Amino acid sequence: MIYMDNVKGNSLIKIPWFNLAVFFLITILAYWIDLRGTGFAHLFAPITGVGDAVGGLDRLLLGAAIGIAVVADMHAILILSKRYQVVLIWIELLIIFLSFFYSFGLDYGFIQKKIGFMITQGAVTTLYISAISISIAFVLALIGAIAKLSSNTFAIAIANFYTSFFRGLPLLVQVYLLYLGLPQMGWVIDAIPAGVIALSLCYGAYMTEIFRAGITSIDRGQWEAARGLALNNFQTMRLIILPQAMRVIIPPTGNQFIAMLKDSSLVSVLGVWELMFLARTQGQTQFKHFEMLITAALIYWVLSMGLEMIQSRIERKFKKVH
Amino acid sequence: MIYMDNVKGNSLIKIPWFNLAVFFLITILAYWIDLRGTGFAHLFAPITGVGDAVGGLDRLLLGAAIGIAVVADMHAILILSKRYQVVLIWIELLIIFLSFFYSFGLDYGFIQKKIGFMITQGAVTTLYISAISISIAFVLALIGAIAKLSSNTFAIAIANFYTSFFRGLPLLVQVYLLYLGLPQMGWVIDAIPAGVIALSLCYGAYMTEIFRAGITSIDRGQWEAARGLALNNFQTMRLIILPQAMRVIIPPTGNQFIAMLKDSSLVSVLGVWELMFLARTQGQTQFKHFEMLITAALIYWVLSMGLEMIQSRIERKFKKVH
Amino acid sequence: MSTSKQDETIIQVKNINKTFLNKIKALVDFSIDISRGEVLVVIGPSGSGKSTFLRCLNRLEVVDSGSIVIDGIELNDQLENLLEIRKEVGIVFQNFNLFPHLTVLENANLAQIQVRKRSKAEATSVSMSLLEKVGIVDKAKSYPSQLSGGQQQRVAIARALAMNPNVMLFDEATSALDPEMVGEVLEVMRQLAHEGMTMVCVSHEMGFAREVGDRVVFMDEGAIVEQGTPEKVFIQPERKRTQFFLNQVL
Amino acid sequence: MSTSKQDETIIQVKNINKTFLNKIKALVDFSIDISRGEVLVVIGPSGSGKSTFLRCLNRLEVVDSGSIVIDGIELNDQLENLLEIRKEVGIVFQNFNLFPHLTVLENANLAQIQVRKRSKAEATSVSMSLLEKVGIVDKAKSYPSQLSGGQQQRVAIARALAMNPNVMLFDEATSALDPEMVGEVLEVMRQLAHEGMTMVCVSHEMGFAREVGDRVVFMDEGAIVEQGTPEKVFIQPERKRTQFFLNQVL
Amino acid sequence: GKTLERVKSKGVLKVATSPNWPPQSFMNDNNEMDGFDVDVAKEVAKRLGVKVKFVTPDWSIITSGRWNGRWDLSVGSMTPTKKRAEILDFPVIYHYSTNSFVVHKDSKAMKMSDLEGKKIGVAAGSTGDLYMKRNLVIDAVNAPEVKYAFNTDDIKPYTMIAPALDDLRLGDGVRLDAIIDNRNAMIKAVENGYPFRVLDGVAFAEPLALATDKGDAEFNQKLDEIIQAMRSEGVMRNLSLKWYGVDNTKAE
Ligand SMILES: Nc1ncnc2c1ncn2[C@@H]1O[C@H](COP(=O)(O)OP(=O)(O)OP(=O)(O)O)[C@@H](O)[C@H]1O
Ligand SMILES: Nc1ncnc2c1ncn2[C@@H]1O[C@H](COP(=O)(O)OP(=O)(O)OP(=O)(O)O)[C@@H](O)[C@H]1O
Ligand SMILES: [Mg+2]
Ligand SMILES: [Mg+2]
Repeated sequence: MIYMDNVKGNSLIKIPWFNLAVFFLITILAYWIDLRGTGFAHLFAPITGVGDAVGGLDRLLLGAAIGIAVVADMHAILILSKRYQVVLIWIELLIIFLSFFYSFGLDYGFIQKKIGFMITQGAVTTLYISAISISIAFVLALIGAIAKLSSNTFAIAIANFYTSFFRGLPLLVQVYLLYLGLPQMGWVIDAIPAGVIALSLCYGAYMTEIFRAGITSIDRGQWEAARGLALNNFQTMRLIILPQAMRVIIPPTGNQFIAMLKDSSLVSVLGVWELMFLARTQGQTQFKHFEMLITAALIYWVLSMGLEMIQSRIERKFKKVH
Repeated sequence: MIYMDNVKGNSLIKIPWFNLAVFFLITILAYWIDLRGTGFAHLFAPITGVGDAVGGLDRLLLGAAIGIAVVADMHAILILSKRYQVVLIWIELLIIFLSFFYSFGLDYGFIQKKIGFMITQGAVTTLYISAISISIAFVLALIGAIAKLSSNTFAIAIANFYTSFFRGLPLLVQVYLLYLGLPQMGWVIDAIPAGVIALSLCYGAYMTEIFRAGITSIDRGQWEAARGLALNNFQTMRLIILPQAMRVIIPPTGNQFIAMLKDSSLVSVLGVWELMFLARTQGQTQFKHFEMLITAALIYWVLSMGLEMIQSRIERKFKKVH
Repeated sequence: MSTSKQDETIIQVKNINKTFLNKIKALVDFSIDISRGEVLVVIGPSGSGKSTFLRCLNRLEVVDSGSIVIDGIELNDQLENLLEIRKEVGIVFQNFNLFPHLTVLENANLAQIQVRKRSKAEATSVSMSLLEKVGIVDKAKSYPSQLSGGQQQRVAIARALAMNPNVMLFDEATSALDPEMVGEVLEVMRQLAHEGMTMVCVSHEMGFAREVGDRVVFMDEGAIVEQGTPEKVFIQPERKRTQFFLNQVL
Repeated sequence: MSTSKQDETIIQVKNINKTFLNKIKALVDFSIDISRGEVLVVIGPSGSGKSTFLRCLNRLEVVDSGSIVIDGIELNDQLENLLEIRKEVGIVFQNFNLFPHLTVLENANLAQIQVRKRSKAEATSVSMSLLEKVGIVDKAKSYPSQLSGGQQQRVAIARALAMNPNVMLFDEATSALDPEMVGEVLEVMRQLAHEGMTMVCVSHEMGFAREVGDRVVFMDEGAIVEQGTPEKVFIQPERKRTQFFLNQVL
Repeated sequence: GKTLERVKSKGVLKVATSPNWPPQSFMNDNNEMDGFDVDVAKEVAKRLGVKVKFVTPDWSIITSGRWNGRWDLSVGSMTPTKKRAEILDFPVIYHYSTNSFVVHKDSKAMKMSDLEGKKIGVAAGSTGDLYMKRNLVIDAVNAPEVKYAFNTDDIKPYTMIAPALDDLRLGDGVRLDAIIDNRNAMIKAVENGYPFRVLDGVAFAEPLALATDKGDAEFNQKLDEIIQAMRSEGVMRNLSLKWYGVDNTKAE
């Protein structure tokens, strides 16, 4: 948290001209991008009394309605307690997003028909591949970071090569190399193991850098204090350095986990029926691929939000007091 | 850097049984995975006197040759100065990698024919899309992180929504939404701008988390000292907090840049002729796409190594003394 | 210091309270007036609220209730007031809080250039003369991590003084200094006092308190137990608590 | 302290040199023998190498040349020797270095459980009795960031003592303490000395040096200028440098 | 050979096929593989006296060769060219596909030659792509001759055809004027409500073959026999009528 200055900024929202400015800005913006025909027109139809009708006045009216709505909304939000403010703003942003969405005229019946299988087969596969891979990556990253920060040249060079190689090559190529290359040496590997190995190695390389940054962020004095108490390297790492480094490590690790959810779709080239694979195949057959893509996207988003919630919980645990 | 204990571990390599153990381990491993037929057999042909011939003895001989080579190599490396040690180990790992590679029996003539265009057209496009996007993402991330750490509920909620939305949806979907969605509102956008906007927004969201972690890693005392000297918020951020946070921010940002090089290939669905697009299209007609993929992978790797070098330079600058 | 210049009040603290974690009462109904040019020494047992009091004076801690007025400006949640006050109030922290990414000279120059809008050359000349005074001019190009404890403390002092504040807050400003160095810093402080600077010093060293203080305040459990001239407090303390405390002194 | 027990050498330092950045000579041909149970006080101006000397004694700094033997074990680059020595040598840092993610009690327990292999209950009882002695038993569940400077310093002392070391290194162990508290810490130290603990204390407080020291060493520019009993060094110093230094003392 | 022995001993024929290439092969509403290719594969398995199992690796994985026994056969409508035959075996041609142009329904183009100089979307590397570049050589046996209907330099390649369809859907000439691709797939798109019109006439036809991993002549021989039998018994024709409504099993 930014160390706050214990200063209340002059609350802008209480100043009349600020409200006026917001109103005009939003109105002009809404007029300019012309929101008739999007979900907004419908949302505001009861007020503006127009549907998707054409005409310059309609357009202005809709703009103004949105302008007023935004200003009113800001005031309404401030009445709530902080916690509910965040929730409400979220809901509103979601509605705006969905309103834009509306203009695509998607086939919702089709989505409804397919979504069940996408979750039970696709999302489950995606999630379990990601979970296994990130766990292995975590271990690799820890080893990699310690090797990179060690004073052993072999360890440094190998760890360096590892991060350079597995970050440098596209994940897709790594998947191919494992899937097509290992059989050349007599080891025919299945699609999912090949995918998991490739994802683990690749993300392990990325996370090595994250762990390295985390470990170096800890003050030298902490190492010295641990040494002074005769803790050995392993104890120092486990009890003193990593718990403190976690604050710095968790947010980018959360990034990686969320990114992996989506990168795991690369194993679909091997024919694994994960979320993105289903989205593509289900949609293409009946030329509803945009519908399916959006459905998959929303499922991914829900999964990410789950991870975000877990992340913020872990963060709170490691933040505690200091 | 891990604060070293100023202790020389007993150098394992000087102990005879360790050398013996390494030798047997490598020999057995090499025998077990059977390296005949890979590039290794050719590498060692002058010594073992066999080509890709079949027979149990050949296999063992090759294994033993590799075992001896590894042990000898370890000793040889230790003679060098630290700097060259790293270089040499890198080169060796590269040779091992290429030896495995050899077994794919790729069509190098085809690669040679295509590589020029892949660099001048593909790599250049990839690089410039990535560079523009990461610059914009950097700015977005800074704004996002400050908003998330502020005490303004609007800022927090919007920044939260931003990171959740743009990390949650697959980049591909974001590209589609922009590319297909904006024209619905009357703004027909080109492929490259659509890609750059999507990449910037998405990576800005990821990097927001990285910046947030970096800023929170700075000790409260630094904020207090800055306040005590009457610096304002902006000055504190710019002169005190960010320069120190950079140590923590740079490594994961390097990750993002390297990842973006490859993610930028998503714009290839829109028909942009970047590296991956060329790799996929050039190979397809003649089923030489594995060749092309490998070529693209190596080009990506070279680009990544360039970035890694720049990164380590920047890191050194920010590390300096403390 | 003997000449007391009780003419004009510069810091006015009225009934401030500060509680941590809803239970630890760091300051209880604390009031004090400090005159321009006065050197106030705050003594008291560990944990009695001395640092908290200092930190409240430039709103690094926000008081729960009560008011603080410095140089006629109320210290409240208005940003302009706050920046105005902080420009005039320098602070030396108990744990220094030097900027580790800047050299000693850059540490001292930073706020001068950014806040006082001095040119770099001007700032450097001010900084160098102060570093000279506290005897670490040869470390100007070093980084804080390369300094001994006492050297760091002296940089912190120079950094605060370089802003030419009207009021200086010292939190154990000489704890890491050897007696020789304390002597030199004292010399600097005496000079500043003569030039009319107001100083509030938290100190554990009674010798120091006696030497520089116009007035000594003895705190315990967040409140003032006794105050007066050093002579009075040290030699004829009225309260039992004070007597007990001073008896322990070597 | 008057009873000098010069029977057995526990720390033997021979001709150590330490140079920073190839130019700053922190220790120059420094030699000293310390007896078991002796309380050695190191005084000297800021930057004279006192902290560096202490840090060399458990190899937080590596000496450039010379040898250090503690309790018969050579302090070199062998990990076993090092861990053995560090188990027996406790250190209190000038800036405390508490573990911010652990409570006061956890800070004191950690090494006991991990290194001394005590049970949690056993460790807690040792810690609590030490926290009691230094008067912060009520802060056992607080985190370091919630403590005042003096409270932190006392935690650091308790944490080091909880390991029952044979040798304690104090780097300005009482700088953040008020005289009252210094008295109590002194009491603890006296007791330890009686139980045969060897102590090396860097201090700026001459009173402290006089009160607890069996021997006082005056350092300047990385070397010993003068040493002897407190009486001798404080009252009849031989060297000009020492006289000059002590003259500054208040 | 190896493959045939494996199929026989396991009693399963593993077939690699695309899950998103209707009506040749796709995933139906019950989430099972379905389509022309799938039915052909099922029939082949039946005639081999084994069960059938479908796997869905990416086109790029199938066409990399070196299957290592992960699957035995690809029924994926591959056009057998000589270059491709260096990597895979093409034991037998089982049907032909036709490629046509599709335009937005508002387009003024009525026949292929109206597209002179227009912007055409293609699947990169596909035969359609090569056709537009006047570079198409179908060096398979029985391949019909290629004739070029018009000229344009404005070719836009896509890695997948789906985004091309989306671009054309935005309106006539907004991003594309026409797309060349499999005629049947384009007709399907129109049936699924895309605002398109398929131009009359066939740009070119191409033979499509089964594919196997290199080196099992016996298996290839067997496949050839089976397909020829299916042809002569009219099974192939029926399947073609079922899925395409026309008979695609002969070169036009
Ligand atoms: N951030 C905090 N959270 C909780 N308690 C705190 C915090 N800061 C200070 N305290 C408590 O408030 C009391 C007063 O602390 P303060 O730092 O003002 O003491 P002090 O007089 O400066 O002591 P010292 O001489 O040891 O520095 C102490 O009991 C301390 O534990
Ligand atoms: N890491 C370092 N890099 C460079 N110079 C250093 C470093 N540590 C200490 N020094 C220098 O070595 C000298 C001795 O430092 P040391 O910390 O031992 O002094 P000290 O006697 O403890 O002083 P003080 O009483 O101020 O704590 C000082 O001049 C200091 O600047
Ligand atoms: Mg304090
Ligand atoms: Mg020191």
